[in-house]
Amino acid sequence: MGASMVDDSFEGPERVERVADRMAAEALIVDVDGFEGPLDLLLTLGRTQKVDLRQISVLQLAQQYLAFVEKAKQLRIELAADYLVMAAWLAFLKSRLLLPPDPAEEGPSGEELAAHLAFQLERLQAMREAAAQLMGRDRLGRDFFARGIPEDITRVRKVIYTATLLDLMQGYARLRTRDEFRPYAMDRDALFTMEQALDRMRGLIGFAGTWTDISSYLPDAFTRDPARRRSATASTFAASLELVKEGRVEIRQAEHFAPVELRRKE
Amino acid sequence: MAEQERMCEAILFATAEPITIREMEARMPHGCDAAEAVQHLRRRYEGRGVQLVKVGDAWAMRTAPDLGYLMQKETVETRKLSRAAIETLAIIAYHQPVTRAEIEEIRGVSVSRGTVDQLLEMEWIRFGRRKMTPGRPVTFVVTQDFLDHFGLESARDLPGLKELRAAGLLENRAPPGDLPTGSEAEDEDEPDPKGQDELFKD
Amino acid sequence: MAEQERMCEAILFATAEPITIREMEARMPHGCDAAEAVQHLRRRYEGRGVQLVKVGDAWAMRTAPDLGYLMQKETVETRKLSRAAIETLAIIAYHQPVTRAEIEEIRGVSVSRGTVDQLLEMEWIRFGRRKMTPGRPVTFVVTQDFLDHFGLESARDLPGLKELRAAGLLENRAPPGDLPTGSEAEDEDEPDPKGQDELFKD
Repeated sequence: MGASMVDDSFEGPERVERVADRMAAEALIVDVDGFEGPLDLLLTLGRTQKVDLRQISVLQLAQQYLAFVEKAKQLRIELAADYLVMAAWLAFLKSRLLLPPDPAEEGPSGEELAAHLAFQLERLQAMREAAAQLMGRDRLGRDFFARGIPEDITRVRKVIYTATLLDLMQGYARLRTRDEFRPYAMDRDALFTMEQALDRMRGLIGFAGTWTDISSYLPDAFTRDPARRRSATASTFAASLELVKEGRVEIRQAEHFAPVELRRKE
Repeated sequence: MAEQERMCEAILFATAEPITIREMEARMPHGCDAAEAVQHLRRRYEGRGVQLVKVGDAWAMRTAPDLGYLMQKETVETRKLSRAAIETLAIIAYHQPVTRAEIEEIRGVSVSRGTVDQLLEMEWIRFGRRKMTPGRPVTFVVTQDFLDHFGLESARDLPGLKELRAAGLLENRAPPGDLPTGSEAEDEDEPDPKGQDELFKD
Repeated sequence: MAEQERMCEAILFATAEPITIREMEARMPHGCDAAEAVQHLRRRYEGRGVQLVKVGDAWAMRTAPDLGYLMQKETVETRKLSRAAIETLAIIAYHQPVTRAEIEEIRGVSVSRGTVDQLLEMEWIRFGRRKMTPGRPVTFVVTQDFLDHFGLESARDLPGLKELRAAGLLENRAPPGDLPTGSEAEDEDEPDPKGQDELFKD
């Protein structure tokens, strides 16, 4: 349908703003809020052409729309942004349609753009008619009815339990190896946590007026067994650093592997 | 078969919602042919006050439309749909599966969340599968409830569908260049509708 | 009268409550005889899946009483067997025939009645013959249903510890001599009839 529909708009470059258009635009202005966007407005404007949408003059339509926007401006009516976007685009389309095509120019031709706009309008119109037909059908609860007393369906729930061979074998393997195998877990009894160390240090630090080896802060129970001693040393050292950060103690070490010493900060 | 017809009749009468052959057979004794029984039943109810109608994949008993006037008392006042909602519904029905951006492209305005929510709440539309386009937008399709409400056997039976398709009005034609669609301002999260048209070939 | 029958049929179908002749006539065009139409309708539905019944002064459509069973819907839910049940089942399969005391010894915990009942009810285990030990305790063995479900020819096809280890199901070596006897002293005089012990030799 493309090019043919804009043919009749190529009568000449002079503005075909007729009085009737202006009057129609003014009537529309009153109802700005009643339009569902620029396409709806265009469709309404198009109806004033009193032709089939397929023969609509897009150029004339663009002029009608621009006149509408102009009028709204004069009447100081605020139009939503998308109406203005459409106006700008239609002004561009109008210039494309009126000027002879520039072969060097990129992009779609004015005719292509106009054809698409006409397609959009026709499609929207078709959807509106389809919607009206749909709503006019016989409808459930208005023209035809469902059973008034639906009978309850009792639900009988049945549970089927299932297991796979793998579940079975894993279950058995778990049992047979239970005694020698247990999942990896931290042995907490050989662990002296940093929280524990910090608690202990906070209690003792008040007495550390002189430089003292931090190993003397280890709890007695953690000094003999090597594993426990390692854990307690690490946590006590970490706790000491925390106290240094808090500004409560000073810490020093004379050289590599020398004892780490601390004292209360005055 | 007479007995199976009785069974289907009882099941169909008892349920207000459309029910599929498979659901009927699940309730009937093993080995029953509900599909055949339903065909017998449909013929039996032809021209009666109650009819057996097909709704999508399912079947339902409904009163004959010409007797609607007798039932005014039963009419449940449904919420009046706005013009935007009606148009959106029609676009979804005729263009399904369709994305929000496509609906906006057709209507030339952004679709408010409330409109879609209302249609979803009425269970006339539901989410379809996502489009395989950038952003993987969700699509909307109409439901069995929609078909039931409008007395349609399937979405293919929508009035005027063939004519609209023949006229090319169900195509999602990409705009040449950038045509204002009205949707671009508010819906940044939606992918650009341009270039989606190849997905809509049926 | 055929038309009046249609009307009554539609009204009776759609009405939410039983409806009297007078109420029907109030909705029908002037001069209709609902009483007669209902009698026609009642005969028409005789022996069918739906019946026209009198409820006090009013009339209603109801599904035939003999088809009430169709109004039940069975929902089947599949659940995974509990760990206790799986372990008990595994012990029975690997050690059959096995007594409750033996199962408890292997699992290290007492076996609840519910677990055994569940397995019996599923027909995956059954009672075997009694042990010839003091108290003559009952034994449990697996059933053909069990073998069918797990795709086994016989309980001997269950993989042994070696295979379980090869399949990565066992991380550690089984302690030497810890064969799945599961047996207490009471058990010694009874040779394992299935000879499953050798399956677990390492």
